[in-house]
Amino acid sequence: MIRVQQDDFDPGAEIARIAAGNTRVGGVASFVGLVRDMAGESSISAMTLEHYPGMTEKALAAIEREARERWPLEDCLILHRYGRLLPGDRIVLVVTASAHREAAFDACRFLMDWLKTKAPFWKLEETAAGARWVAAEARDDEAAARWVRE
Amino acid sequence: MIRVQQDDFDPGAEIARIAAGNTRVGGVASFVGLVRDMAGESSISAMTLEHYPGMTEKALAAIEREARERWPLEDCLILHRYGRLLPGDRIVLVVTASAHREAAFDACRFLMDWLKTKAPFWKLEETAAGARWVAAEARDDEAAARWVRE
Amino acid sequence: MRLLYFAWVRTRIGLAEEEVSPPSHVTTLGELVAWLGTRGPGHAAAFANHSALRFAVNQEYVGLDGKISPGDEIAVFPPVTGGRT
Amino acid sequence: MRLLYFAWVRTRIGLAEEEVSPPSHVTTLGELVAWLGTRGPGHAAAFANHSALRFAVNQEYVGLDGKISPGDEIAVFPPVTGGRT
Repeated sequence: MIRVQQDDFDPGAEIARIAAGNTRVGGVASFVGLVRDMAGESSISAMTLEHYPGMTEKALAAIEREARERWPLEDCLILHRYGRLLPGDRIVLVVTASAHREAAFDACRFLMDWLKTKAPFWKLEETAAGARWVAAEARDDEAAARWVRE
Repeated sequence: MIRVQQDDFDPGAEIARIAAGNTRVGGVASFVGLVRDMAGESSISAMTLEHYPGMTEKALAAIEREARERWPLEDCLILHRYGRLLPGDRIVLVVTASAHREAAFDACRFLMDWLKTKAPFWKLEETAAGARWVAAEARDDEAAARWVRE
Repeated sequence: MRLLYFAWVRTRIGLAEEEVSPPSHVTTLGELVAWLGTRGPGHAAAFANHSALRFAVNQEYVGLDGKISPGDEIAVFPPVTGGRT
Repeated sequence: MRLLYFAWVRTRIGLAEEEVSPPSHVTTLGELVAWLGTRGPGHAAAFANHSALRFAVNQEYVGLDGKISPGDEIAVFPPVTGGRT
Protein backbone atom coordinates (compact mmCIF):
# COMPACT_ATOMS: atom_id res chain seq x y z
CA MET A 1 0.00 0.00 0.00
CA ILE A 2 1.16 3.51 -0.68
CA ARG A 3 0.06 6.84 0.76
CA VAL A 4 1.15 10.37 -0.10
CA GLN A 5 -0.17 12.98 2.29
CA GLN A 6 0.48 16.32 3.91
CA ASP A 7 -0.63 15.17 7.37
CA ASP A 8 1.50 13.47 9.98
CA PHE A 9 1.16 9.73 10.54
CA ASP A 10 1.37 7.29 13.45
CA PRO A 11 4.12 4.68 12.93
CA GLY A 12 2.82 2.48 15.76
CA ALA A 13 -0.68 2.34 14.29
CA GLU A 14 0.70 1.42 10.85
CA ILE A 15 3.02 -1.25 12.27
CA ALA A 16 0.15 -2.75 14.26
CA ARG A 17 -2.22 -2.64 11.28
CA ILE A 18 0.18 -4.39 8.93
CA ALA A 19 0.39 -7.53 11.09
CA ALA A 20 -3.11 -7.41 12.56
CA GLY A 21 -4.91 -10.70 12.15
CA ASN A 22 -2.16 -12.23 10.01
CA THR A 23 -0.34 -14.84 12.09
CA ARG A 24 1.88 -15.77 9.15
CA VAL A 25 3.84 -12.60 9.90
CA GLY A 26 6.97 -13.31 11.93
CA GLY A 27 8.67 -9.96 11.55
CA VAL A 28 7.82 -6.36 10.80
CA ALA A 29 10.67 -4.07 9.81
CA SER A 30 10.13 -0.36 9.61
CA PHE A 31 11.92 2.90 8.99
CA VAL A 32 10.86 6.41 9.91
CA GLY A 33 12.69 9.32 8.29
CA LEU A 34 12.71 12.60 10.23
CA VAL A 35 13.69 16.18 9.50
CA ARG A 36 17.07 16.87 11.05
CA ASP A 37 18.08 20.27 12.40
CA MET A 38 21.45 20.24 10.66
CA ALA A 39 22.60 19.76 7.08
CA GLY A 40 26.36 19.77 6.99
CA GLU A 41 27.38 22.96 8.80
CA SER A 42 24.03 24.70 8.39
CA SER A 43 21.21 24.82 10.86
CA ILE A 44 17.85 24.02 9.26
CA SER A 45 14.78 25.89 10.42
CA ALA A 46 12.31 24.18 8.09
CA MET A 47 12.13 21.97 5.04
CA THR A 48 9.55 21.96 2.27
CA LEU A 49 8.98 18.78 0.31
CA GLU A 50 7.74 19.43 -3.19
CA HIS A 51 6.47 16.50 -5.22
CA TYR A 52 4.84 15.66 -8.52
CA PRO A 53 1.26 14.63 -7.72
CA GLY A 54 0.22 11.70 -9.82
CA MET A 55 3.72 10.63 -10.75
CA THR A 56 4.65 10.25 -7.08
CA GLU A 57 1.90 7.72 -6.56
CA LYS A 58 2.86 5.86 -9.74
CA ALA A 59 6.54 5.76 -8.77
CA LEU A 60 5.81 4.53 -5.25
CA ALA A 61 3.42 1.88 -6.53
CA ALA A 62 6.10 0.68 -8.97
CA ILE A 63 8.66 0.49 -6.16
CA GLU A 64 6.22 -1.47 -4.02
CA ARG A 65 5.53 -3.91 -6.88
CA GLU A 66 9.25 -4.42 -7.34
CA ALA A 67 9.74 -5.20 -3.64
CA ARG A 68 6.85 -7.67 -3.64
CA GLU A 69 8.34 -9.44 -6.65
CA ARG A 70 11.73 -9.74 -4.97
CA TRP A 71 10.71 -10.78 -1.47
CA PRO A 72 7.91 -12.89 0.02
CA LEU A 73 6.12 -10.04 1.78
CA GLU A 74 2.87 -10.49 3.62
CA ASP A 75 2.28 -6.77 3.36
CA CYS A 76 4.11 -3.52 2.81
CA LEU A 77 3.45 0.19 3.28
CA ILE A 78 5.15 3.26 1.84
CA LEU A 79 3.89 6.50 3.33
CA HIS A 80 5.44 9.81 2.29
CA ARG A 81 4.56 13.33 3.36
CA TYR A 82 4.91 16.54 1.37
CA GLY A 83 4.68 20.21 2.33
CA ARG A 84 6.51 22.28 4.90
CA LEU A 85 8.02 20.37 7.80
CA LEU A 86 10.02 21.35 10.88
CA PRO A 87 13.01 19.64 12.51
CA GLY A 88 11.84 16.54 14.32
CA ASP A 89 8.83 16.09 12.02
CA ARG A 90 8.28 12.72 10.41
CA ILE A 91 8.78 12.62 6.61
CA VAL A 92 8.51 9.05 5.49
CA LEU A 93 7.52 5.64 6.81
CA VAL A 94 8.27 2.27 5.25
CA VAL A 95 6.90 -0.88 6.85
CA THR A 96 7.41 -4.44 5.61
CA ALA A 97 5.93 -7.63 7.02
CA SER A 98 7.14 -11.13 6.23
CA ALA A 99 7.34 -14.59 7.74
CA HIS A 100 11.11 -14.13 8.14
CA ARG A 101 13.20 -11.23 9.29
CA GLU A 102 15.65 -11.34 6.38
CA ALA A 103 12.93 -10.58 3.83
CA ALA A 104 11.40 -7.87 6.01
CA PHE A 105 14.79 -6.14 6.57
CA ASP A 106 15.95 -6.43 2.97
CA ALA A 107 12.67 -5.18 1.51
CA CYS A 108 12.48 -2.28 3.97
CA ARG A 109 15.95 -1.08 3.08
CA PHE A 110 15.39 -1.61 -0.62
CA LEU A 111 12.22 0.48 -0.48
CA MET A 112 14.01 3.34 1.29
CA ASP A 113 16.98 3.23 -1.09
CA TRP A 114 14.84 3.20 -4.21
CA LEU A 115 12.45 5.77 -2.83
CA LYS A 116 15.32 8.20 -2.36
CA THR A 117 16.39 8.01 -5.99
CA LYS A 118 13.17 7.21 -7.87
CA ALA A 119 10.29 9.02 -6.19
CA PRO A 120 9.79 12.59 -7.48
CA PHE A 121 10.38 14.56 -4.29
CA TRP A 122 12.55 17.65 -3.95
CA LYS A 123 13.64 19.27 -0.73
CA LEU A 124 13.88 22.99 -0.10
CA GLU A 125 15.80 23.72 3.08
CA GLU A 126 15.39 26.96 4.99
CA THR A 127 18.56 28.14 6.75
CA ALA A 128 19.73 31.42 8.25
CA ALA A 129 21.39 32.10 4.88
CA GLY A 130 18.11 31.63 3.00
CA ALA A 131 16.31 28.81 1.25
CA ARG A 132 18.11 26.34 -0.99
CA TRP A 133 17.20 23.29 -2.99
CA VAL A 134 18.96 20.17 -1.74
CA ALA A 135 21.21 18.60 -4.36
CA ALA A 136 21.05 14.89 -5.15
CA GLU A 137 23.66 12.83 -3.36
CA ALA A 138 25.96 10.33 -5.06
CA ARG A 139 25.66 8.29 -1.88
CA ASP A 140 21.96 7.77 -2.52
CA ASP A 141 22.61 6.61 -6.06
CA GLU A 142 25.18 4.17 -4.77
CA ALA A 143 22.79 2.86 -2.14
CA ALA A 144 20.13 2.32 -4.82
CA ALA A 145 22.63 0.74 -7.21
CA ARG A 146 23.22 -2.09 -4.74
CA TRP A 147 19.79 -3.40 -5.63
CA VAL A 148 20.20 -3.37 -9.41
CA ARG A 149 20.06 -6.87 -10.82
CA GLU A 150 22.18 -7.82 -13.78
CA MET B 1 18.54 0.80 26.64
CA ILE B 2 17.45 -2.76 27.28
CA ARG B 3 14.26 -4.17 28.78
CA VAL B 4 13.29 -7.76 29.54
CA GLN B 5 9.66 -8.17 30.52
CA GLN B 6 6.66 -10.45 30.51
CA ASP B 7 4.24 -7.71 29.47
CA ASP B 8 3.42 -6.61 25.95
CA PHE B 9 4.90 -3.39 24.61
CA ASP B 10 3.88 -0.57 22.27
CA PRO B 11 6.25 -0.26 19.27
CA GLY B 12 4.85 3.15 18.29
CA ALA B 13 5.43 4.60 21.74
CA GLU B 14 9.02 3.30 21.80
CA ILE B 15 9.75 4.60 18.29
CA ALA B 16 8.36 8.02 19.22
CA ARG B 17 10.26 8.11 22.52
CA ILE B 18 13.62 7.29 20.95
CA ALA B 19 13.57 10.36 18.69
CA ALA B 20 11.59 12.69 20.93
CA GLY B 21 13.33 16.01 21.39
CA ASN B 22 16.44 14.89 19.50
CA THR B 23 16.52 16.67 16.14
CA ARG B 24 19.88 15.11 15.30
CA VAL B 25 17.95 11.92 14.52
CA GLY B 26 17.28 11.54 10.81
CA GLY B 27 16.16 7.92 10.80
CA VAL B 28 14.66 5.37 13.15
CA ALA B 29 14.82 1.74 12.10
CA SER B 30 12.88 -0.87 13.99
CA PHE B 31 12.01 -4.52 13.97
CA VAL B 32 9.15 -6.29 15.72
CA GLY B 33 9.28 -10.08 16.02
CA LEU B 34 5.95 -11.87 16.34
CA VAL B 35 4.80 -15.39 17.17
CA ARG B 36 3.83 -17.18 13.96
CA ASP B 37 1.11 -19.79 13.78
CA MET B 38 3.23 -22.22 11.78
CA ALA B 39 6.65 -23.78 12.26
CA GLY B 40 7.48 -25.83 9.20
CA GLU B 41 4.50 -28.16 8.76
CA SER B 42 3.22 -27.82 12.32
CA SER B 43 0.57 -25.50 13.58
CA ILE B 44 1.64 -23.67 16.74
CA SER B 45 -0.95 -23.02 19.44
CA ALA B 46 1.41 -21.23 21.86
CA MET B 47 5.06 -20.57 22.55
CA THR B 48 6.82 -20.21 25.87
CA LEU B 49 10.02 -18.21 26.03
CA GLU B 50 12.28 -19.31 28.84
CA HIS B 51 15.26 -17.14 29.68
CA TYR B 52 18.10 -16.85 32.17
CA PRO B 53 17.28 -13.86 34.37
CA GLY B 54 20.38 -11.84 35.08
CA MET B 55 22.41 -13.24 32.22
CA THR B 56 19.78 -12.12 29.70
CA GLU B 57 20.15 -8.51 30.81
CA LYS B 58 23.96 -8.79 30.73
CA ALA B 59 23.95 -10.33 27.26
CA LEU B 60 21.57 -7.72 25.85
CA ALA B 61 23.57 -4.88 27.41
CA ALA B 62 26.75 -6.30 25.85
CA ILE B 63 25.06 -6.51 22.44
CA GLU B 64 23.87 -2.92 22.77
CA ARG B 65 27.39 -1.75 23.71
CA GLU B 66 28.78 -3.52 20.67
CA ALA B 67 26.27 -1.83 18.34
CA ARG B 68 27.01 1.59 19.82
CA GLU B 69 30.72 1.04 19.26
CA ARG B 70 30.21 0.06 15.64
CA TRP B 71 27.67 2.68 14.55
CA PRO B 72 27.02 6.32 15.42
CA LEU B 73 23.69 5.77 17.17
CA GLU B 74 21.78 8.54 18.86
CA ASP B 75 19.87 5.92 20.82
CA CYS B 76 18.94 2.27 20.75
CA LEU B 77 16.44 -0.02 22.44
CA ILE B 78 16.31 -3.79 22.80
CA LEU B 79 13.09 -5.03 24.38
CA HIS B 80 12.48 -8.77 24.77
CA ARG B 81 9.55 -10.58 26.32
CA TYR B 82 9.52 -13.93 28.09
CA GLY B 83 6.73 -16.24 29.19
CA ARG B 84 3.88 -17.87 27.32
CA LEU B 85 2.82 -16.15 24.10
CA LEU B 86 0.17 -16.84 21.47
CA PRO B 87 0.34 -16.56 17.66
CA GLY B 88 0.30 -12.89 16.68
CA ASP B 89 1.81 -11.79 20.01
CA ARG B 90 4.85 -9.51 19.95
CA ILE B 91 8.09 -11.11 21.17
CA VAL B 92 10.90 -8.65 20.59
CA LEU B 93 11.44 -5.05 19.56
CA VAL B 94 14.68 -3.46 18.39
CA VAL B 95 14.78 0.26 17.65
CA THR B 96 17.81 2.24 16.48
CA ALA B 97 18.08 5.97 15.90
CA SER B 98 20.84 7.69 13.98
CA ALA B 99 21.50 10.77 11.87
CA HIS B 100 21.67 8.53 8.78
CA ARG B 101 19.59 5.62 7.61
CA GLU B 102 22.53 3.34 6.85
CA ALA B 103 23.67 3.28 10.49
CA ALA B 104 20.13 2.83 11.77
CA PHE B 105 19.41 -0.07 9.39
CA ASP B 106 22.75 -1.81 9.91
CA ALA B 107 22.61 -1.55 13.69
CA CYS B 108 19.01 -2.75 13.84
CA ARG B 109 19.79 -5.83 11.82
CA PHE B 110 22.99 -6.50 13.72
CA LEU B 111 21.11 -6.34 17.02
CA MET B 112 18.49 -8.82 15.81
CA ASP B 113 21.09 -11.21 14.39
CA TRP B 114 23.24 -11.18 17.52
CA LEU B 115 20.25 -11.34 19.81
CA LYS B 116 19.14 -14.55 18.14
CA THR B 117 22.42 -16.31 18.79
CA LYS B 118 23.75 -14.67 21.96
CA ALA B 119 20.84 -13.87 24.25
CA PRO B 120 19.87 -16.78 26.53
CA PHE B 121 16.32 -17.43 25.38
CA TRP B 122 14.81 -20.82 24.59
CA LYS B 123 11.53 -21.46 22.86
CA LEU B 124 9.07 -24.19 23.74
CA GLU B 125 6.46 -24.61 21.03
CA GLU B 126 3.06 -26.15 21.71
CA THR B 127 1.63 -28.10 18.78
CA ALA B 128 -1.12 -30.68 18.35
CA ALA B 129 1.62 -33.32 18.73
CA GLY B 130 2.74 -31.91 22.07
CA ALA B 131 5.32 -29.43 23.29
CA ARG B 132 8.84 -29.35 21.89
CA TRP B 133 11.93 -27.26 22.40
CA VAL B 134 12.94 -25.38 19.28
CA ALA B 135 16.39 -26.36 18.01
CA ALA B 136 19.00 -23.74 17.15
CA GLU B 137 19.16 -22.92 13.46
CA ALA B 138 22.34 -22.88 11.41
CA ARG B 139 20.78 -20.01 9.48
CA ASP B 140 20.82 -17.87 12.61
CA ASP B 141 24.50 -18.64 13.21
CA GLU B 142 25.26 -17.68 9.64
CA ALA B 143 23.33 -14.43 9.97
CA ALA B 144 25.27 -13.57 13.13
CA ALA B 145 28.59 -14.58 11.56
CA ARG B 146 28.21 -11.86 8.94
CA TRP B 147 28.94 -9.34 11.67
CA VAL B 148 32.08 -10.97 13.03
CA ARG B 149 35.10 -8.75 12.49
CA GLU B 150 38.47 -10.27 11.72
CA MET C 1 1.49 20.04 -24.79
CA ARG C 2 1.47 20.59 -21.03
CA LEU C 3 4.77 21.34 -19.34
CA LEU C 4 5.34 20.99 -15.60
CA TYR C 5 8.37 22.36 -13.76
CA PHE C 6 9.52 21.39 -10.29
CA ALA C 7 12.00 22.54 -7.63
CA TRP C 8 14.66 24.97 -8.91
CA VAL C 9 13.56 24.49 -12.52
CA ARG C 10 10.22 25.93 -11.46
CA THR C 11 11.71 28.81 -9.45
CA ARG C 12 14.22 29.68 -12.17
CA ILE C 13 11.59 29.78 -14.92
CA GLY C 14 9.07 31.38 -12.61
CA LEU C 15 6.28 29.07 -13.71
CA ALA C 16 4.93 25.80 -12.29
CA GLU C 17 3.38 24.87 -15.61
CA GLU C 18 2.65 26.16 -19.07
CA GLU C 19 0.91 25.06 -22.23
CA VAL C 20 3.15 25.18 -25.31
CA SER C 21 2.85 24.31 -28.99
CA PRO C 22 6.36 23.67 -30.29
CA PRO C 23 6.98 23.61 -34.06
CA SER C 24 6.42 20.28 -35.77
CA HIS C 25 10.16 19.50 -36.15
CA VAL C 26 10.36 19.16 -32.34
CA THR C 27 9.77 15.43 -31.82
CA THR C 28 12.14 14.46 -28.98
CA LEU C 29 12.67 15.72 -25.44
CA GLY C 30 16.11 16.97 -26.42
CA GLU C 31 14.66 19.04 -29.24
CA LEU C 32 11.93 20.32 -26.95
CA VAL C 33 14.43 21.43 -24.31
CA ALA C 34 16.54 23.22 -26.94
CA TRP C 35 13.43 25.00 -28.19
CA LEU C 36 12.21 25.86 -24.68
CA GLY C 37 15.59 27.45 -23.93
CA THR C 38 14.81 30.16 -26.50
CA ARG C 39 11.58 31.27 -24.81
CA GLY C 40 13.22 33.74 -22.41
CA PRO C 41 16.08 34.33 -19.97
CA GLY C 42 14.48 32.24 -17.19
CA HIS C 43 14.01 29.33 -19.58
CA ALA C 44 17.52 29.77 -20.94
CA ALA C 45 19.00 29.61 -17.43
CA ALA C 46 16.89 26.61 -16.41
CA PHE C 47 17.69 24.59 -19.53
CA ALA C 48 21.36 25.57 -19.93
CA ASN C 49 22.75 22.38 -18.44
CA HIS C 50 20.93 19.26 -19.62
CA SER C 51 22.91 16.99 -17.34
CA ALA C 52 21.37 18.69 -14.30
CA LEU C 53 17.85 17.91 -15.51
CA ARG C 54 15.57 14.91 -15.45
CA PHE C 55 12.40 14.42 -17.49
CA ALA C 56 9.14 12.57 -17.35
CA VAL C 57 6.68 12.07 -20.18
CA ASN C 58 3.19 11.20 -18.98
CA GLN C 59 4.66 10.59 -15.50
CA GLU C 60 7.32 8.11 -16.59
CA TYR C 61 11.06 8.89 -16.55
CA VAL C 62 12.35 9.40 -20.08
CA GLY C 63 15.76 10.33 -21.49
CA LEU C 64 16.54 13.24 -23.82
CA ASP C 65 16.07 10.99 -26.85
CA GLY C 66 12.49 10.16 -25.77
CA LYS C 67 9.73 10.87 -28.30
CA ILE C 68 7.06 13.44 -27.48
CA SER C 69 3.58 14.07 -28.86
CA PRO C 70 1.28 17.09 -28.72
CA GLY C 71 -1.03 15.68 -26.02
CA ASP C 72 1.76 14.70 -23.61
CA GLU C 73 2.26 15.85 -20.05
CA ILE C 74 5.96 16.64 -19.86
CA ALA C 75 7.76 17.37 -16.61
CA VAL C 76 11.23 18.87 -16.18
CA PHE C 77 12.96 18.76 -12.81
CA PRO C 78 16.30 18.26 -11.04
CA PRO C 79 17.38 14.80 -9.89
CA VAL C 80 15.09 13.78 -7.05
CA THR C 81 16.37 14.43 -3.54
CA GLY C 82 15.25 11.94 -1.01
CA GLY C 83 17.67 14.00 0.98
CA ARG C 84 20.33 13.61 3.55
CA THR C 85 19.04 10.96 5.88
CA MET D 1 28.40 -24.37 43.74
CA ARG D 2 25.04 -23.39 42.29
CA LEU D 3 23.89 -25.08 39.09
CA LEU D 4 21.13 -23.77 36.87
CA TYR D 5 19.49 -25.76 34.08
CA PHE D 6 17.40 -24.36 31.23
CA ALA D 7 15.10 -25.62 28.46
CA TRP D 8 15.37 -29.36 27.73
CA VAL D 9 18.38 -29.72 30.05
CA ARG D 10 16.06 -28.63 32.86
CA THR D 11 13.18 -30.87 31.80
CA ARG D 12 15.45 -33.89 31.24
CA ILE D 13 17.10 -33.56 34.64
CA GLY D 14 13.83 -32.57 36.29
CA LEU D 15 15.44 -29.71 38.22
CA ALA D 16 15.74 -26.00 37.49
CA GLU D 17 18.65 -25.68 39.90
CA GLU D 18 20.65 -27.53 42.47
CA GLU D 19 23.48 -26.91 44.90
CA VAL D 20 26.41 -29.34 44.47
CA SER D 21 29.82 -29.88 46.02
CA PRO D 22 31.94 -31.76 43.48
CA PRO D 23 35.19 -33.43 44.62
CA SER D 24 38.28 -31.22 44.61
CA HIS D 25 39.76 -32.78 41.44
CA VAL D 26 36.85 -31.23 39.47
CA THR D 27 38.30 -27.88 38.35
CA THR D 28 36.95 -27.38 34.80
CA LEU D 29 33.49 -27.33 33.28
CA GLY D 30 34.32 -30.49 31.32
CA GLU D 31 35.23 -32.32 34.53
CA LEU D 32 32.11 -30.98 36.23
CA VAL D 33 29.86 -32.20 33.42
CA ALA D 34 31.47 -35.66 33.52
CA TRP D 35 30.92 -35.80 37.27
CA LEU D 36 27.33 -34.52 37.03
CA GLY D 37 26.55 -37.25 34.50
CA THR D 38 27.04 -39.85 37.28
CA ARG D 39 24.39 -38.34 39.56
CA GLY D 40 21.43 -40.21 38.07
CA PRO D 41 19.71 -41.30 34.87
CA GLY D 42 18.22 -37.83 34.17
CA HIS D 43 21.64 -36.25 34.56
CA ALA D 44 23.24 -38.96 32.43
CA ALA D 45 20.72 -38.33 29.63
CA ALA D 46 21.08 -34.57 29.81
CA PHE D 47 24.88 -34.60 29.80
CA ALA D 48 25.43 -37.45 27.31
CA ASN D 49 26.22 -35.22 24.34
CA HIS D 50 28.49 -32.31 25.24
CA SER D 51 28.25 -30.80 21.77
CA ALA D 52 24.52 -30.15 22.30
CA LEU D 53 25.23 -28.11 25.45
CA ARG D 54 26.33 -24.59 26.19
CA PHE D 55 27.65 -23.24 29.49
CA ALA D 56 27.85 -20.04 31.43
CA VAL D 57 29.96 -19.39 34.51
CA ASN D 58 28.73 -16.42 36.51
CA GLN D 59 26.50 -15.47 33.56
CA GLU D 60 29.26 -15.41 30.94
CA TYR D 61 29.55 -17.99 28.16
CA VAL D 62 32.44 -20.38 28.84
CA GLY D 63 33.78 -23.43 27.01
CA LEU D 64 34.28 -26.92 28.46
CA ASP D 65 37.86 -26.06 29.37
CA GLY D 66 36.72 -23.12 31.52
CA LYS D 67 37.85 -23.10 35.15
CA ILE D 68 35.27 -23.32 37.91
CA SER D 69 35.36 -22.44 41.61
CA PRO D 70 33.16 -23.46 44.56
CA GLY D 71 31.26 -20.11 44.73
CA ASP D 72 30.38 -19.99 41.03
CA GLU D 73 26.93 -19.84 39.47
CA ILE D 74 27.09 -22.35 36.64
CA ALA D 75 24.39 -22.68 34.00
CA VAL D 76 23.93 -25.53 31.52
CA PHE D 77 21.57 -25.14 28.57
CA PRO D 78 21.06 -25.90 24.87
CA PRO D 79 22.19 -23.44 22.19
CA VAL D 80 19.95 -20.40 22.44
CA THR D 81 16.99 -20.29 20.09
CA GLY D 82 16.03 -16.87 18.95
CA GLY D 83 13.78 -19.00 16.84
CA ARG D 84 12.43 -19.21 13.39
CA THR D 85 11.63 -15.64 12.45
